Amino acid sequence: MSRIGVFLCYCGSNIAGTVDVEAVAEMARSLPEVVYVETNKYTCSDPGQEGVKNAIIEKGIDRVVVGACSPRMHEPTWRKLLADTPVNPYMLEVANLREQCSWVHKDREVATAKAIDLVKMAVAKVARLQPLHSIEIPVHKKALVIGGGIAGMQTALDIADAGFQVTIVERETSLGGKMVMLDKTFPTMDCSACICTPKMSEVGNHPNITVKSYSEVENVSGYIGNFEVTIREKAKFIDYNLCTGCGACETKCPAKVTNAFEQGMSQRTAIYKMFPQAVPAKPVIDAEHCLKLTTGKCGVCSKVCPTGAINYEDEDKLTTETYGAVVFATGYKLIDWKPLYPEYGGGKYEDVITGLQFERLVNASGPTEGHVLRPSDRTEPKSVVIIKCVGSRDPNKGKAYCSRACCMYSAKHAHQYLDKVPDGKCYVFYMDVRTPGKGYDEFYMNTLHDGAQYIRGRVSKIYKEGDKLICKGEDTLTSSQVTVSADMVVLETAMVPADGIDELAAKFTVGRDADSWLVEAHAKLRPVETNTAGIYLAGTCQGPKDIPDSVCQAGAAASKVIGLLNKDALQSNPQISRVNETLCQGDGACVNICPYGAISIVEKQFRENSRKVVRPVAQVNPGLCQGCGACTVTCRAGAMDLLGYTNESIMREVDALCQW
Amino acid sequence: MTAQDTIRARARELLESGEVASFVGWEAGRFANQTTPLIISDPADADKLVFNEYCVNTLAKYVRDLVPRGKVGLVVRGCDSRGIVRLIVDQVIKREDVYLIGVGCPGVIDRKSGEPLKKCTECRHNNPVICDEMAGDEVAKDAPADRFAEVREVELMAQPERSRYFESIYAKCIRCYACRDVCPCCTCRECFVDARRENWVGKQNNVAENRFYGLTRVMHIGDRCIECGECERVCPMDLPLMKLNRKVIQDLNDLFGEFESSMSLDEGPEPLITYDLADREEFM
Amino acid sequence: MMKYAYFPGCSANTTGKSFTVSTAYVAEKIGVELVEIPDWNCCGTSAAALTSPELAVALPARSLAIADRELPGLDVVAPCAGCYRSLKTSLAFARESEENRELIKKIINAPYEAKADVLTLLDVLATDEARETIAAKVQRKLRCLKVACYYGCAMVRPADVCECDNVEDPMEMDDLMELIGAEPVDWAFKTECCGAAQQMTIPVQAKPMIERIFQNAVANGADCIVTSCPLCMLNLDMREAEINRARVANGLEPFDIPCYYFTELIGLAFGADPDEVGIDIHFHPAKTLLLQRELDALELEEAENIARAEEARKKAEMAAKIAAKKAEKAAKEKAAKEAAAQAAAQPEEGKEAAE
Amino acid sequence: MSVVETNEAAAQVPENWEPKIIAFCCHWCTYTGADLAGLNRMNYPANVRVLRIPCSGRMNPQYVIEALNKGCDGVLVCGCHPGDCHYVTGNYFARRRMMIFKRLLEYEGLEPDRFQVRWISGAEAGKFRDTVMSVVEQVRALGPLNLTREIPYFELPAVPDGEEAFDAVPEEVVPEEVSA
Repeated sequence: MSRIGVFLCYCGSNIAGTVDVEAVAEMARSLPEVVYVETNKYTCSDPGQEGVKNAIIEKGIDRVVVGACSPRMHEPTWRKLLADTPVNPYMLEVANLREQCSWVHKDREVATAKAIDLVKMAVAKVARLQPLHSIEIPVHKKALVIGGGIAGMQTALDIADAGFQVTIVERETSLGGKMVMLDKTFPTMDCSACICTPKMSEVGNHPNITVKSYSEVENVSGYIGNFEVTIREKAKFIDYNLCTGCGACETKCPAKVTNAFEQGMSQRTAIYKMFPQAVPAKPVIDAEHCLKLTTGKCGVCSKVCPTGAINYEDEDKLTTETYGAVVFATGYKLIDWKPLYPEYGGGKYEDVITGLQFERLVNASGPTEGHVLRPSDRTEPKSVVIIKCVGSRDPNKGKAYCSRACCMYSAKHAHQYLDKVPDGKCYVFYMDVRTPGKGYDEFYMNTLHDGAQYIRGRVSKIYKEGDKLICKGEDTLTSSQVTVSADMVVLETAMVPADGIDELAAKFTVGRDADSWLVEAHAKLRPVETNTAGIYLAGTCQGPKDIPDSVCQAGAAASKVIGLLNKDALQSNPQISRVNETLCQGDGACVNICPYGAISIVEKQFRENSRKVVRPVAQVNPGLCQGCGACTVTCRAGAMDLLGYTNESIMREVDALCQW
Repeated sequence: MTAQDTIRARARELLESGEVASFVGWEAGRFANQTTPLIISDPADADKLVFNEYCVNTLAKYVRDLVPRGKVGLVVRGCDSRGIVRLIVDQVIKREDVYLIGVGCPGVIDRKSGEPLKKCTECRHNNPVICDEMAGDEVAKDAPADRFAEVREVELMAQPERSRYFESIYAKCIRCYACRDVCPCCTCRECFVDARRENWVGKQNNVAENRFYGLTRVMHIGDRCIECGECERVCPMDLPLMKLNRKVIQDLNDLFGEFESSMSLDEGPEPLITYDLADREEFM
Repeated sequence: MMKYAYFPGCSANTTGKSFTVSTAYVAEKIGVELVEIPDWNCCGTSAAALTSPELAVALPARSLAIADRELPGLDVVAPCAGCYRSLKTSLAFARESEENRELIKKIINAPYEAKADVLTLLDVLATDEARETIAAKVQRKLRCLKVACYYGCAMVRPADVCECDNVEDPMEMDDLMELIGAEPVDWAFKTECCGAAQQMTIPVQAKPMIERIFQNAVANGADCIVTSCPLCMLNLDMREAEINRARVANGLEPFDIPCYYFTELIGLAFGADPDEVGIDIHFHPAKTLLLQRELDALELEEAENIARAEEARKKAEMAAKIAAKKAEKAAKEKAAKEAAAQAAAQPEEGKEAAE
Repeated sequence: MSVVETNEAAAQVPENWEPKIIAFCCHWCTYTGADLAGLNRMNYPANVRVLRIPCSGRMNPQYVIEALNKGCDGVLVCGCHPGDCHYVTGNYFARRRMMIFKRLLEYEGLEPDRFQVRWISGAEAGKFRDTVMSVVEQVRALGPLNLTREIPYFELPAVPDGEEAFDAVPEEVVPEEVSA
């Protein structure tokens, strides 16, 4: 038999103005198991709270109903109050007499009747609640950053500067991401490499940062404060302790491979550094193309290596470590426009290039040493067409969203082209020009002054006649058809999430939207957190962004991580799912439905009918479970129940209500 | 060799070699048009096994209680095999717990009427969906009767009529739980109706509690039902239970795409424990 | 034997006569039986949709329903691209839902279950079976003829209705042309609109659409345009002279690029006389080019024959030389061997003698 | 429902009858929206009592059956809009389950308006009020639910296609006893 105390609040006249609180109290006294009822002008005030405490001690109350404002307002207050009393903070139910009763009804009689029901429901529920206890979750003071682009590097630096250990996992052979491929950055036209490479070396040299290049996340388990992550470091075939990065091997390697860093516009060797300023500044061997590794013949690099660092026997290495927090900074790639836009030649024409290819073409360290030369015949294009929104804002063919950065970098491309080819003509086909940013619109205006011709409309077809690319399109401002004969066409293609994001996010149970961008916990108020506690987002993995926005978000994610790692332990939410192992059949329907991967099926030994039986049962990870209760509904036997909102307590509430 | 001969021979071999501890099939009943399920563990009993058009019982559920005593051999038709798939997917037994002798089944005959049993005229899978070996050939499938015809019939009734119709069903139900006991989807360690939990489900036999049982039963098995029709066949009050199961199955098919439960061991999650972002939206 | 229900369309016996004649010729040669749908009616083309969307789906459905009923089990072939698009659109609509079929049934007042598929003539001729037969029946390869295969807009669009996976660059006709020895050129206007619908109403916009097609074909080295749509054919063939007049007035070179139906060329390859497959009734003179290319092909063949003979002669010469060299070498070796044997025998003899 | 029956039902409505409706609301969206309606002093009928659950994914169909069995005239289930679930996917599962369950209840003869599901966000106080008002009005128009609880003493109509239980073996099938 429980001893329930009911505390009803007047809330000045907020509740008492419409609800006859004393009548409610009178009714409450008649309810079974209620041993004490008190009304108060302001229960949440200091004297009000003191009164509750005293009553609990004096009357030997073991569970509490508060009839006052919404639990969303003061439930934490009451829990805190109960923590100082013998009553467990979770032996509490709040009847919402203000927001959902007195404030929305005018008729005193009706409102009082409803208040009575709400208190009845609360009493019915509280009578069968069980005491719940938080557990302490230790926090491993180490962070993992996935992705070594500008967002990942910035996050790592900020966390490391705060004194915590950080590991960066980078899939490519060097840090730098997309930013280091760019030539200049808008709107200031800083050289991208000049501002990115110092960050790379700062990361590479930071005492608190471990860079795992050419590595990927293999496996994850655990939860906030305790993510156990296995990282696969792909075989580099080079002993980095011996290698000095002299580059002798690269000059002698006979194999030639298309250079992905230069967007396929030049060739590299099979033993290679991604680019000269790579961090780590040491090469790897591309096992797919190395003659020694594929045919067994060659071995030139090991002959020329002065330190004997080459090891053809090298294998992938797996390491497992525990991290307190994880930051996704996995970035983006450009959409593969070729299958989507056959009307642009679908890749048939060599001189129809992407924006990233153009970046390499104008880059002084790129394949043409900064001269704008079209790929097909290495001549200087005298007219260039830039097409924006290729794959963006095009739900029929590509993506419905705006890729955000393209308006600015297409203006930059136009500006750069006109700068390098003063007698050239540049036409930009656009849908809208969106330049909301500091100095952005000024930059766009300058490009117009440079002489770029902006034509509002899409290009419907690109075809070749002679050595000219004919672009047919519409000028929607004059409603006329336009045909431009160009030497080169630059497609400003949409950003899409990096390859493999679906698998990676699934490992961490991070949500993705329909386009596979990672989903933040709240679009406005929790933009860098995810719905899985302890996992944060930085940069374009969350959606298209430019560099300043990525860096901004990286800093925000870092501050969240620092806040978490500063704690020694976390208090878990005790209102989570619990398995009744006697009833659990282990069929795993709950595993399927859990959005957090908090439930697993384990084989356990039981003694049943005087026999030892091993059978599968569900197990809830208290660090991962957030208490949504979706699993409880899938459990036909009712083996899974949600503490604080048990099947029984909800049924009791329904029954209490039906007696009205 | 007839399928029955093969079954007998193989059952004897399996029991003799010790590969299975028990074997489940049918034996002849008192009358020629009658059979009962038979569980044997002595190879000498193998000749009692029969297989004919009166084998009305579906065997899968018997396996559950036999598995703790060792591997079970059993004869499976389409319905039995889907029951076995269900039990395996629901982790009640493991695949290696059973040895399945498949047999094609053209449908069985109702002993009372001499007509094919209703569940068989609607059957879409005459041959086993899994088995270790086949006794005899697969049978060709006749076009089955429209399994949703009875659902549509009810849907065409006016609302008050439907309400009275189901009320009459619930009033007639005696809560014997035969439908549950025979169902291969009902494998909870403790059924919710047996649970002694306050406010969970009442034990009274009245329309309200019977409705609670009936509706909950359908929600529990709807997306896993193998449509063997046994619940309806065993009901001593002859309640048309498949009208409820099939309603859910029909809606699942209509709303979330073609789906038949328990057709293979590696099929994806059932429709109610998964979702699609593009699901129909009716609740805006 | 391949058998299809045949929907001729209203151009069949008027502007598209050549297409009908050549289709019949080719079909007969390769053993494709085309059974005309009894009492078929106009497909409605783009005009019906302007009147009412229901009419646009019901008109073609009536003919399809007759085909289903009278010619059960046969798929429907519509050679005209416009007919094909109308029929296909109606079919897609009917297959979409039960309600749609009910609507159609109500309008056409006849049973209709949308059973038969709708095919283009290209679909029919591009099957492996048909291609094999075509390859076997070719008597005269149309060598030296550079063709720009022009599919037109209606056969591929809307892409989801026409189940076309390569709207910009279809290849079925190109493959057929290769099969009969012609050289398809890679060009950019395979499925571009020829502006047929607007030629009367907005000629200022529509004329350049034709001109661009000719221009791109010529720029990519084509001798002629090969089409599968009677309306495209009419439009291009009939208006070439008009466009040339305008070009000459503007000081531009006129085009001389005849147009053919792909069936006409296949017929020619099968050994037909041009008049037999309807090439005599084109607007733009169409026979000269064929004769010229036939001549070119013969000359080419002659040159090839000479080259081949020369090659064979050289080969024989070389072979003879090699044989001579080999014989010489063998003789030398033999002589050397004999000499060695003699030398070996001699000392023995000497030894013997010495003893 | 035929006109005659409607009149009959209306005739049975007791005087001063008020519909009883229970609303299961998810804590993060609809409960918040209901609070906001209070904060804005919106006015709506008091016939609805809100029962807080953490997520619409927690909504077990059994609660609905219980409520209807025990005398509620209508049930409303509310959650976050799809895509906005605080627990990421809870309402997607709820959407499927409730769609099936609603169809099942209607199949068994429940009027569609008596069981409704709505997505109401934390900002949609107005939608919460409008939904409550419309549900109350719809249920009021339907009258009391009065599901049969006890097995009636009078004769119920026979289950249409159910044969009599325990009937004898029909004559035309001649049972042949198997010789032992």
